[in-house]
Amino acid sequence: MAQTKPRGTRQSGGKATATKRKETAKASGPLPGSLTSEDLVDIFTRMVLARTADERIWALNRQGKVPIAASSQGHEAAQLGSLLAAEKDGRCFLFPYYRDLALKMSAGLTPTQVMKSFMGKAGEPYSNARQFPLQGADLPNKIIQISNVVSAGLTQGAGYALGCKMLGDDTVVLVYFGDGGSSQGETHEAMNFAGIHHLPIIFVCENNRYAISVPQSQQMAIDDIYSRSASYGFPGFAVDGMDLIQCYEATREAINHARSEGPVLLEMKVERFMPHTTDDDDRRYRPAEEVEEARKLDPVLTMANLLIEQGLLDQQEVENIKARAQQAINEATDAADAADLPDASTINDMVYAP
Amino acid sequence: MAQTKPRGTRQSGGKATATKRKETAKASGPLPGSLTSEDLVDIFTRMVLARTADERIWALNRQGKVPIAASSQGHEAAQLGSLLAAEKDGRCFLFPYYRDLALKMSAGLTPTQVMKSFMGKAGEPYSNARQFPLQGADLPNKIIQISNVVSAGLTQGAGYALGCKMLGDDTVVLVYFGDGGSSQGETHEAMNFAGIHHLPIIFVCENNRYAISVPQSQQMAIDDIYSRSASYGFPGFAVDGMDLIQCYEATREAINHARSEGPVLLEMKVERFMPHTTDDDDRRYRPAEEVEEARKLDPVLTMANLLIEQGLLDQQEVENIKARAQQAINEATDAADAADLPDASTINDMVYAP
Amino acid sequence: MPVITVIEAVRDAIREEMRRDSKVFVLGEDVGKRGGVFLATQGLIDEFGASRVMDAPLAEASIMGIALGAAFRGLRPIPEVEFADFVWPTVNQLIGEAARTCYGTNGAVSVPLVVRIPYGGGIRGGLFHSQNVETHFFHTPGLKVVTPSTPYDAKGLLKSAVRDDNPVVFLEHKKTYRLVRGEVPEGEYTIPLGVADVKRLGSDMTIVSYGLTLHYCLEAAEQVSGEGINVEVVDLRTLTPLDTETVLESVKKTGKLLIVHEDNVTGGVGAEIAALVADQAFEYLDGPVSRLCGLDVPTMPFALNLEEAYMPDTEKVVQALRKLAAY
Amino acid sequence: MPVITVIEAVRDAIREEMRRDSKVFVLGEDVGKRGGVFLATQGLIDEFGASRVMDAPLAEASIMGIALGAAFRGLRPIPEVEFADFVWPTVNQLIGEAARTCYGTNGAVSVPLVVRIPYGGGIRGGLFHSQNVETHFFHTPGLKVVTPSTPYDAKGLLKSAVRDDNPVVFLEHKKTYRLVRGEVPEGEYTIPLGVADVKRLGSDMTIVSYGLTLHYCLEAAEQVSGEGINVEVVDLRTLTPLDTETVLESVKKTGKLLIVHEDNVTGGVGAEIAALVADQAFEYLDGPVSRLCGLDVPTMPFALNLEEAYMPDTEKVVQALRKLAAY
Ligand SMILES: Cc1ncc(C[n+]2csc(CCOP(=O)(O)OP(=O)(O)O)c2C)c(N)n1
Ligand SMILES: Cc1ncc(C[n+]2csc(CCOP(=O)(O)OP(=O)(O)O)c2C)c(N)n1
Ligand SMILES: [Mg+2]
Ligand SMILES: [Mg+2]
Repeated sequence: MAQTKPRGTRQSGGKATATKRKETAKASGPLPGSLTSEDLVDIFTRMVLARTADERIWALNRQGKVPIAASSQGHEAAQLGSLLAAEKDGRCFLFPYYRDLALKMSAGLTPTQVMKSFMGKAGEPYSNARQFPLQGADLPNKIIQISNVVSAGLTQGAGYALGCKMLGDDTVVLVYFGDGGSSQGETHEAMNFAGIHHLPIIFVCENNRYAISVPQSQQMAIDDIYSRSASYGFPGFAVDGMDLIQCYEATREAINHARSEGPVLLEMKVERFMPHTTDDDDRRYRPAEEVEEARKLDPVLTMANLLIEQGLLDQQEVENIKARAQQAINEATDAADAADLPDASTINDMVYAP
Repeated sequence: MAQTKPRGTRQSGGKATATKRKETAKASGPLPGSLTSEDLVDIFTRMVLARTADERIWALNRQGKVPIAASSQGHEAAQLGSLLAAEKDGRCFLFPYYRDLALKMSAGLTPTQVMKSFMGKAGEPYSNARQFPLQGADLPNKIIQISNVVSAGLTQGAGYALGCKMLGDDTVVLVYFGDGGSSQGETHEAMNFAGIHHLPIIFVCENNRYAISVPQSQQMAIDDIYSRSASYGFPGFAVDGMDLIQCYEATREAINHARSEGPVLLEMKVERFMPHTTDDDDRRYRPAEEVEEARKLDPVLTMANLLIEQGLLDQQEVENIKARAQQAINEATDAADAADLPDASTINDMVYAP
Repeated sequence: MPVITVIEAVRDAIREEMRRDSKVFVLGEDVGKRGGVFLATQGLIDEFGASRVMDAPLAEASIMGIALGAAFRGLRPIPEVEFADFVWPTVNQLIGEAARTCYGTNGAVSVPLVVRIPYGGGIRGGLFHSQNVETHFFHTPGLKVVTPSTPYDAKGLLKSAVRDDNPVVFLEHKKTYRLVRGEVPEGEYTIPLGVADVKRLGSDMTIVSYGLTLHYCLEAAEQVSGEGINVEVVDLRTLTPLDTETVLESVKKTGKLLIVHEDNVTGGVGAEIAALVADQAFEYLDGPVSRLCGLDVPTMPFALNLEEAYMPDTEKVVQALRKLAAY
Repeated sequence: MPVITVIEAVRDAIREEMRRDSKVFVLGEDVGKRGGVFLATQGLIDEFGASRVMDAPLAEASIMGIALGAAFRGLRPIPEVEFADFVWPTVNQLIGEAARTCYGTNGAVSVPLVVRIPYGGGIRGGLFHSQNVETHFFHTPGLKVVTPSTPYDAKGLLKSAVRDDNPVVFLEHKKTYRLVRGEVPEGEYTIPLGVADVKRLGSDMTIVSYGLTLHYCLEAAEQVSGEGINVEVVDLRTLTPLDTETVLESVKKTGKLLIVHEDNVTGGVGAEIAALVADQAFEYLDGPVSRLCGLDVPTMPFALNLEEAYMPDTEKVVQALRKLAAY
């Protein structure tokens, strides 16, 4: 990627993927050499676990046990493809956003930690239940997400990348945001600053074409968010965010570029399968058929097909993986349900650092 | 312009002018049919008057009579070329910025009003001396500039354009800002919104390559600000901001486009002849030769040469125009100096509209 | 009289004002087909169309700046900030520009807009969906600030706000939206900005409050009345203009004052009420001016018990009243 | 001891801290070759280079957000907001994010940054170059707020602020920059945050102030001392943490309190001081708690006489003291 022009090829690349999208639940082979079959089975297993947790959390909300949740269903290929590339690189730091459940969970949390998080119980890993689920910081897994204020993490990610550069380490920062986040002034400012100083940062846009109910056409007068990288003097491109392999490859290239040359804007065209959050009712603004169509591209399905095609798993093994996930989430749910609330006497602690 | 692609020709247009720039103090002939010789002599006369006032204000600052001033010296061709196009159109509303002295003065103020403004005297036309000189509103001349907060006027201008569209009038709004202003998040948000709703608005960027002391290279990773219009789905182009005729023509085209189709980003490449404000000392950060070079492109000189070439004025008439300007500014300065301060008992008035 | 909720009162007020004046329009995130995340604008797009019920891109600074510009042109925008927690990007336009427009143009330009802001906690919103932001606007001359507590007040005050030629920050407590029901007359009515409402008459001490906590204060006053403590409860309703007369009159009558609000105690609105009384009702005070307000932590955490630990509630008000009575 | 100005004290403090700790760096508009519009960073780029004295694009929100991110990584940024009037775009990061980072990560992440903000008027700044903004940060738990009035305090407090692991809003009054001179020791020293300074001992009444107006208070105290009015003057120095003890002790001793600040009176810092005293020193008060503060207009206008009409000054303080003494 280092050789390609900021715009040129990548824009056509973007268009290409944009059209390739609508076909089937097939993933793009051949597999990249940098991925072993173990990698693929493992990431699929994590994807299934995240999906199972996601579905359970939604159900628990309806039972009144989870106050609020944002689902990553439909975004898993994008989140886990980029996570896999970051893991393999081993020198990345992540600033995800509130929809990145699959990413945050798969980055190293136990199912019980995740369920505690959504139930607001003691031991919640990001903030000990002071914040919305999985919001705050998970430093062991090199993740910070202070808030769910849209795009607030972008300038912070740029600052973190600046800090890494100043200290001379070779970290690459990945910041995640949605199509809605692209409208925020801070998004412009973060990219502009990153471009000026050639920061080691990747702006990952999970574009599902909706900001809650507002469709992309009411958010911007363009089709491709990645093309805005031209305004900041660095490359941008789009990939099929429903295709984990594409997302992995693109992120891997982007990491190399970011470390050697500077920022990349990476748009992943994804689909939101669920309403915006458990508080939302998407029937008010979104045609049911659109969601049905989208579900045909379910990344879990796509990955399963790929693994079976490639002879890495058979149907039975796929079922076993799903069964084990159900089992794990059942146990985690019970454990979280039984867990204590945080100690109320800590309410005044940590307003200031000691 | 309506037929041209958002980028294509205009970008090359931008480059062309960017290169044409460095040559001489010659303006681009032939003259556009839409301009009469009276127009040209008149606008030149107003330019000379504004320049004379500008120089006097600076001198008065050194005498302690003017607390603060931002000079438009070097920006006059851009400001008056666009003003002339707006005047001839007759249906434009302007949101200038703090450097637009030549524009605000030439839009219809008397020299005395201007001098009162800089001395903070009663009768100041924009705010009755509650604000910095010529800041607030000059509704008789269809101008609003609430503040000198960089880029605060851009979303306001877009909102004003939206309002005009809602009320079904055919006003075109011109908002002015500098290269520094292009970095602000609100600039991105204003252009994005204008693009979505095809608002009748022109974003006029007076690019003098400095935000106080910060050179363009430390403000952005690109050369041409106009190219950012591509991020918002509308056309953008650059003109030689030292050439009044070019600025007039480009603005005229932009007005037609804005009224019929929507926003335009118009970058005028200008030169700042003076320090940022009377409080600044540009020797700290700017090579003296750069300013000398720039002054060879003085729009007052350029316009005079053009008018003489075209046989519209002779050298003597040019001198007479300058002499009359001196006379007018002398009288205005005396009048403003003798004028009262505003009535201090009004301090609590107009916090709220009645 | 029909009994409705606060959110219905807000919706009715917006609809009536949009019908009355074609210059009134709504701009915000998800206000269109979605009807707003709290359904404050539900159905309006069907009646008034997408040009008067306009979905905005996710960019609060521009929502406010565009509303300002439209107001300059003579429209009467009702921008919505989806949650108070997201108001910060707007303050450059709201505190910096809107509040200074009339003053800074010596009256030539005014800003007839109402920014609606759902605020406050007790709804498991955690640190970024619970914030109280009233103090920042209360401390900004040039803005008017409204904080209704009941459906009747919400409707009457919102209609007045829309007709006011100044920028009005209209703060709707999220927990009152569906929790608080009340009678609202069928016909047209308005409530003037700047007039507090004595929601309970009493003689022994005065409570000054507004918004959600006002209801806890009324419950607490009821409880202690059994103990022979006779409490007057003043609902400020609008913070700016502040009805200092009603507050001072009540305190001069009772001699004791308890101020209750959900916002952080330090530097909150309650501090100004206390300062006002300590200056202008000093001779009448029979006891220390007390405040029962939100803790000085950023805002209430997400966990149920932590949220409860932060929030003033009826029981806490009762304790404070007993303490003040015992003084 | 050498006598220097406030701006020199600020510059010395930054330079010394940058020499002491390579993680300290400056980020802001024109801080590089220009040395800052007030020359607070003059010469620093020559000593520390452009990577530690970094010119930022004209985008305050990003200046603050980038400072936060760098702080997360372990650096100790000193972002500068060129004028307080331009702080609004930063508050999403400063009030929304920075103030909640330590609390919202349960202590896992802290934000060791100092945002320097030249503020205040009396310098013909008009409506957009004169603003007082302290109250907004004073009302934000999670932030510390410093408002020095002298070169000695400015240097000692700024050095402490840089070493503090929390986000500190460091407010430098523009008019004090060159107007106020004072002795500053050669060697290393710091002044702890949260400790007020009794700048004048007295017995008849207490003045609480900070920043520029502190100097008017001292002059006024001197003037009325001739009339046998013996005034104690407390300089808060830091607004958060607030040194309530020193304030309460002084008022308990004198029995009378005048609060003076330049910021708008309604809902200002003075309101909290008054509320504190009306609650915790109630029994000791011999007179109404008075405030002499900025008028409730957006801020001081540009015209010389209008600016003077807004600003508290020595003469106005003298009048207020005489009034309070006569009570
Ligand atoms: C600054 C801000 N404004 C509004 C909101 C409320 N809100 C939460 S998510 C959201 C839509 C975000 O859409 P997008 O960025 O596309 O992400 P997606 O949810 O589609 O993944 C909105 C408006 C917010 N959290 N922050
Ligand atoms: C939001 C904001 N930040 C900082 C300033 C201080 N300031 C005034 S003008 C200026 C530079 C503006 O440069 P540019 O936009 O290029 O306009 P120019 O002065 O060059 O015409 C700065 C930083 C301001 N007025 N507003
Ligand atoms: Mg989206
Ligand atoms: Mg410039």
